Amino acid sequence: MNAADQKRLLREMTFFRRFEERAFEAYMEHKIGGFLHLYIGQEAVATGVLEMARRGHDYVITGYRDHVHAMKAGAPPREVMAELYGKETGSSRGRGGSMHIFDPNAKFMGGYALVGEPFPLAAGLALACKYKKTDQIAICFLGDGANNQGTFHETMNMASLWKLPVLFVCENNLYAIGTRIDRSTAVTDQYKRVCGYNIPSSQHDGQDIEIVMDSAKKAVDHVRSGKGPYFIEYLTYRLRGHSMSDKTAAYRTKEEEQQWQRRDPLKVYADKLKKAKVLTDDDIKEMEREIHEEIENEVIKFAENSPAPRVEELNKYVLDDNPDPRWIGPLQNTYQ
Amino acid sequence: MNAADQKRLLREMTFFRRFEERAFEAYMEHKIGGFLHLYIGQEAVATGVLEMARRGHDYVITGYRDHVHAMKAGAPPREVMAELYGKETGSSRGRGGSMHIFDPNAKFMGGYALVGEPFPLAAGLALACKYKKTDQIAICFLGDGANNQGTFHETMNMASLWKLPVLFVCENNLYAIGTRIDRSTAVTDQYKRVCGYNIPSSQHDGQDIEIVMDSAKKAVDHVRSGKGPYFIEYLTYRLRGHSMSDKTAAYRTKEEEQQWQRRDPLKVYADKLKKAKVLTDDDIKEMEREIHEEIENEVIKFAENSPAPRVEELNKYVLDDNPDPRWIGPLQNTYQ
Amino acid sequence: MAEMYYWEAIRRAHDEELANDINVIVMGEDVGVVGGTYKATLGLYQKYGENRVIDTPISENSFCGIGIGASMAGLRPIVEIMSINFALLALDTLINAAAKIRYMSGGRVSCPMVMRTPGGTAHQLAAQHSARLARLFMSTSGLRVVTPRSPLDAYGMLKSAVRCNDPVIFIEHERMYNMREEVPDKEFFRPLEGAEVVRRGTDITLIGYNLSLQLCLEAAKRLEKDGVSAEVIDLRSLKPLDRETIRRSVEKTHRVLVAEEDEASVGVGSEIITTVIEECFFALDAQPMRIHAADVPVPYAENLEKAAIPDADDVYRGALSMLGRA
Amino acid sequence: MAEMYYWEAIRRAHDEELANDINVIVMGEDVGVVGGTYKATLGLYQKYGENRVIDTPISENSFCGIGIGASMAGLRPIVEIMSINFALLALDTLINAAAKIRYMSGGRVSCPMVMRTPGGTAHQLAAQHSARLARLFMSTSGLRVVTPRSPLDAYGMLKSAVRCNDPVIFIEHERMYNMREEVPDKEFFRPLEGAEVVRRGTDITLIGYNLSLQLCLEAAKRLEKDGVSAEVIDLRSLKPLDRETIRRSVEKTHRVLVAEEDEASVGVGSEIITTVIEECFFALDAQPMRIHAADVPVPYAENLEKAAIPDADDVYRGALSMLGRA
Ligand SMILES: Cc1ncc(C[n+]2csc(CCOP(=O)(O)OP(=O)(O)O)c2C)c(N)n1
Ligand SMILES: Cc1ncc(C[n+]2csc(CCOP(=O)(O)OP(=O)(O)O)c2C)c(N)n1
Ligand SMILES: [Mg+2]
Ligand SMILES: [Mg+2]
Repeated sequence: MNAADQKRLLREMTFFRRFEERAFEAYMEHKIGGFLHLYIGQEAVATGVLEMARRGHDYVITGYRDHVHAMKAGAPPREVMAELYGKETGSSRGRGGSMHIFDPNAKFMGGYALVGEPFPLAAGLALACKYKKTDQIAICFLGDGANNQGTFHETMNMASLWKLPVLFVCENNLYAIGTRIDRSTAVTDQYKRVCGYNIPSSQHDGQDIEIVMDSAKKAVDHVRSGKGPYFIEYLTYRLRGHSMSDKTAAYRTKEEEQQWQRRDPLKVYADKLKKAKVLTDDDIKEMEREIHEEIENEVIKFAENSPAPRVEELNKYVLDDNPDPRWIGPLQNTYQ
Repeated sequence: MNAADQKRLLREMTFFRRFEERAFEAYMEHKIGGFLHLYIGQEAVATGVLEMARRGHDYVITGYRDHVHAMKAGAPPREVMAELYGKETGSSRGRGGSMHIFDPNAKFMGGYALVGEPFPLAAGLALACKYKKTDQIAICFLGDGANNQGTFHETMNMASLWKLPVLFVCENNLYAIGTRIDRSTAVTDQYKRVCGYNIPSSQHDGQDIEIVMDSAKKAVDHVRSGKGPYFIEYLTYRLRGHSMSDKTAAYRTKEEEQQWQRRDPLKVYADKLKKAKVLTDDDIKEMEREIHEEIENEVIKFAENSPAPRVEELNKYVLDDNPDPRWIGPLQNTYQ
Repeated sequence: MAEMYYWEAIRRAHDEELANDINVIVMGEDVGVVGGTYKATLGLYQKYGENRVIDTPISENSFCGIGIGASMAGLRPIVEIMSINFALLALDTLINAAAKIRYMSGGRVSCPMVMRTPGGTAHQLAAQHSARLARLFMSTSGLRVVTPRSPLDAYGMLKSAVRCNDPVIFIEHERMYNMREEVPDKEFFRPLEGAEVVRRGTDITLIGYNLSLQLCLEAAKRLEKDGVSAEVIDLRSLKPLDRETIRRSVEKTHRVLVAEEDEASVGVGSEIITTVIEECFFALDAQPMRIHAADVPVPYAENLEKAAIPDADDVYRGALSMLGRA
Repeated sequence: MAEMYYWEAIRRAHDEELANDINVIVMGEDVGVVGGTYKATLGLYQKYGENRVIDTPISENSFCGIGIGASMAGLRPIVEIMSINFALLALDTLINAAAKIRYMSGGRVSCPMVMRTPGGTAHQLAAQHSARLARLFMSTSGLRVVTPRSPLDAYGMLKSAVRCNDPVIFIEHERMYNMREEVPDKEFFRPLEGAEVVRRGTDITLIGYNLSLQLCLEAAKRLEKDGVSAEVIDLRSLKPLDRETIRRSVEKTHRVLVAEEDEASVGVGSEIITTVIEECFFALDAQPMRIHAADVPVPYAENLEKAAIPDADDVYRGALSMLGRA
């Protein structure tokens, strides 16, 4: 990989981090409501995997911890922030919020709050790709906890049986809210859980973006070549609480958190690039300054200044707002 | 095994076969309604496995193809037949019918029409056994098709994680109604599908009752010893259609059916016992005669002569019919 | 123009829509090789191939989810759930996902798919195979819920359902597949929305849908002999509901009875009665009535099942009593 | 006697029932080590151990099924589903199994278990985390459905639910966990059945449950200032429903308004209005009214959410208009 790409990737990850930290602030100021699940500490996974996908071409889908996935897939950050603010200019027109970012232009298909629900949807997107014989694939991100949902089993079976072009990316951050993985799961190595479906799989470090990219490339190539699904697991860690109100002290130790802090993907990559003389501390400072400006001037300002949805449009988007009367009617009773 | 036991087992299987054939006749005479799923061809599995369990002590649960399981677990045949007739004397007081045989005296806990539903119920029965520190186990029978339901995955994971004393018995008869196993399932060897749960498993011939018993004994011992669940698969075949209206010609060949006819468990065992000189053709004739008498004189007569449920009791059994007013009330409003 | 069974009408709609649009696919348990438990897709696997008529494993939540995902990417799946009882396994994808995706994406993503399923009691199928459940979908915004009363409507409405851009829950009935009716040979469509006045009358309005509509029609015939002129309305679309047609009829007859095969509590009947109350309370000359099943899980025994489920006689007698003639 | 939060009342009931009966166990996601998302089981894992307070994987259908199976073998599980939205995943075991096992076994097997879950909109949780769904359970025979309005009732009803021999769906509300009320120190029970007249009045009957009962109470206070005497009924038990208490009240006030937080279509409101129509149609002086949410998936944006969900002002204005004073 060339230095320009390396710098860009570090910048992207840093941007995502600052974006979410800024969202956290806005949440504290009550400008954002609902749940807000931050991806802080896991950025290398989505950034690295989607770097290997075709932007705006391959389908991407995930759970509620979806800001970074959406942006890396191509959703404009200011629209994602506007969505968190519940604005009409948001990715989902303010209707979805943090957990439901959608951007079909970027082929980012959500954003779901129900753990395990994206599995079959992803397989369905992949089925359409295969059916239409495009060379698109579907990429489905999901947590270690989600893999305990029945849809995991059902979908793995069908995806394998029908050789669907779908890549399942397990972000194993060791916890499902406050439940440590070994307290919920008989076989904790997630990549081993697909052995009953004839799906190839592998496990990798999720904190070093270049390791992520290397492994993801192989997986993406496998899937795109028509060989069927692939299941890839990344070991990672969420450095913050599950959502805003979660206190991690109830279920994990300070030591464990510190250990993973040392493997913060931003730090890991910055150290690597500095060591390789790709960039200096000053470059990083400059980059941070630029990102700060961009977030404040383009992202936040846009979100702040955008209008809220119009209450008169509450009933819009429930069903097709301009249906074809041939199919919908209503039926005319000759009756008076 | 001694000759007396061998003869008894052949007699039991034969009884079950004649019982179901007789039920088929009664169905044709419109004395039985609803669905009627016959176990014909698979008798060695339930008979052999439950021979290794403790009757009236271990819990047994299965799907809709449940007559033989219920009887071998200890439900009186005449009550099972009365249930098929929809009579008040039936196992389920005529409320359940063929798919919902219940007999708590025999610890036979149903009888479910929803494919995959018994998995978690079985694990729950096992959880209670473990919790109460009895030496009971739960035995759950299910089909190859049922294993595609999400509850399979969810339950296997919890059963293993919590080391529940539950034995899963997969009756792999190669079809789920009209869908051949390789058309629905990525990995067709069912015992391989539990590899992701750290549950020991094995696959056996299901047409030779002595093979069934040998393998079931090991599995039962494993489960009873506190080592957690076990998953055992038997290869078997349903010789009739899925239910009364099913025509097998649409999805399987005459040759395949004939091949399995030759491995009919009654024939396999009778041949074996004859060869070992445990019994003769005359003994078999006599046994058949006795069974015929028993079915006509005790089973069918009982079912025929029993009263239908009283329509006045339609609303019975919806909720506890004699609830404790301390918990139920109703609340008295001081209000007039 | 030929007589057609209900199942044949459904099958024909599938066939034509598969032929018309390459984006239409069919999925479900046993819909392929054997052509469907109720023959709704008979021969279509052989005609259109395994990529278009797909036998699925027994995984209701996920094969519905796959249908939904495929619809988000431009296909138009018709997903069959073999019996509405099994739909309880698929409500996460149907209600949490399909019904809400358009809304929560701000209209940017839609799910043009049809979920077809037979709901209703048949002959002694007992508690786990007798669910009716139309109410459950009818209470969910973001879905269309239709339930055709006859082969003609079934054909024309299924075709419309496939073409419309919303998720459509299409409810059939096990005891109606062998109903016959003349259906024109030339292609036609029936609109998804709108209740239909299927019989004119002046003394009382009987409202039903699906099988309960047949009970209303039968009762109306008997009432006629008693000199009572009953108007009969087929709801057809449970969601959205055609409040206007209901109102107009009740304003004319001043009496209304709703028949449904389901239990009363929070049922279609309660919604229709409440709708009448909201639309034309002061037009009523008598207390509205609902005819419904007993509030019990459906029993197996023939006599109990019969007692639990309403029939035409219940509708007839209900109407007479409302008219003060029983 | 001390003031207690709603969540504390729930927690106390758990604690006492765990102490009282060794057959009581608790299961659910995060109910153990962290003590529950809403603290309903705080400290109980530490007190009673991991065999009695069990953290489950994210497998709603099956951990409910395990609870049901355990109840069939004599345990009395209290199963928590973290949010009622997720209950859509567990309806097969809850509705097809728990609700029907007693009936289809002819009364020979029962499922004495409690499924607790918060239902309702909170603050901008959007479409997939704002389900209310009480209607869905209320329409299912074989279940008891209760929904306590206050810490006192929550404590006393949960204790009764644990002891009763039926499957009980126990519906809480996210926006009520921090409600406070005095609760006696001495153990007591509150019956599962029976609606309660929580405020006497003569001019109009306001009916609610759970959070919507609070809206009715608030509206009643405001109405009082306008010289309107509103009677307020807390349904408490949605199934079975106390038709008698409703009838008596409406026969006195001649006017009825039902408030619910859910969408209108086939909702609790439609059932209550239909009940009123069946019980005392001729006692009515005005058209009954239901106050309910908009017929849309719940939107995220604050202003839209507010517009979608009814508040006390809606109840107040509805009542005034019914009285011809708006
Ligand atoms: C069906 C369902 N059950 C439960 C929840 C509550 N819940 C939200 S996130 C979560 C944990 C998920 O863990 P994991 O899949 O590991 O993802 P992570 O949050 O660690 O990224 C749970 C239990 C939910 N949203 N949906
Ligand atoms: C949840 C659910 N889905 C579908 C069905 C319809 N159905 C009944 S039996 C059956 C096939 C089950 O096959 P298998 O588990 O192999 O058992 P077998 O009938 O072969 O004994 C199907 C699809 C059902 N009863 N329940
Ligand atoms: Mg996790
Ligand atoms: Mg099978």
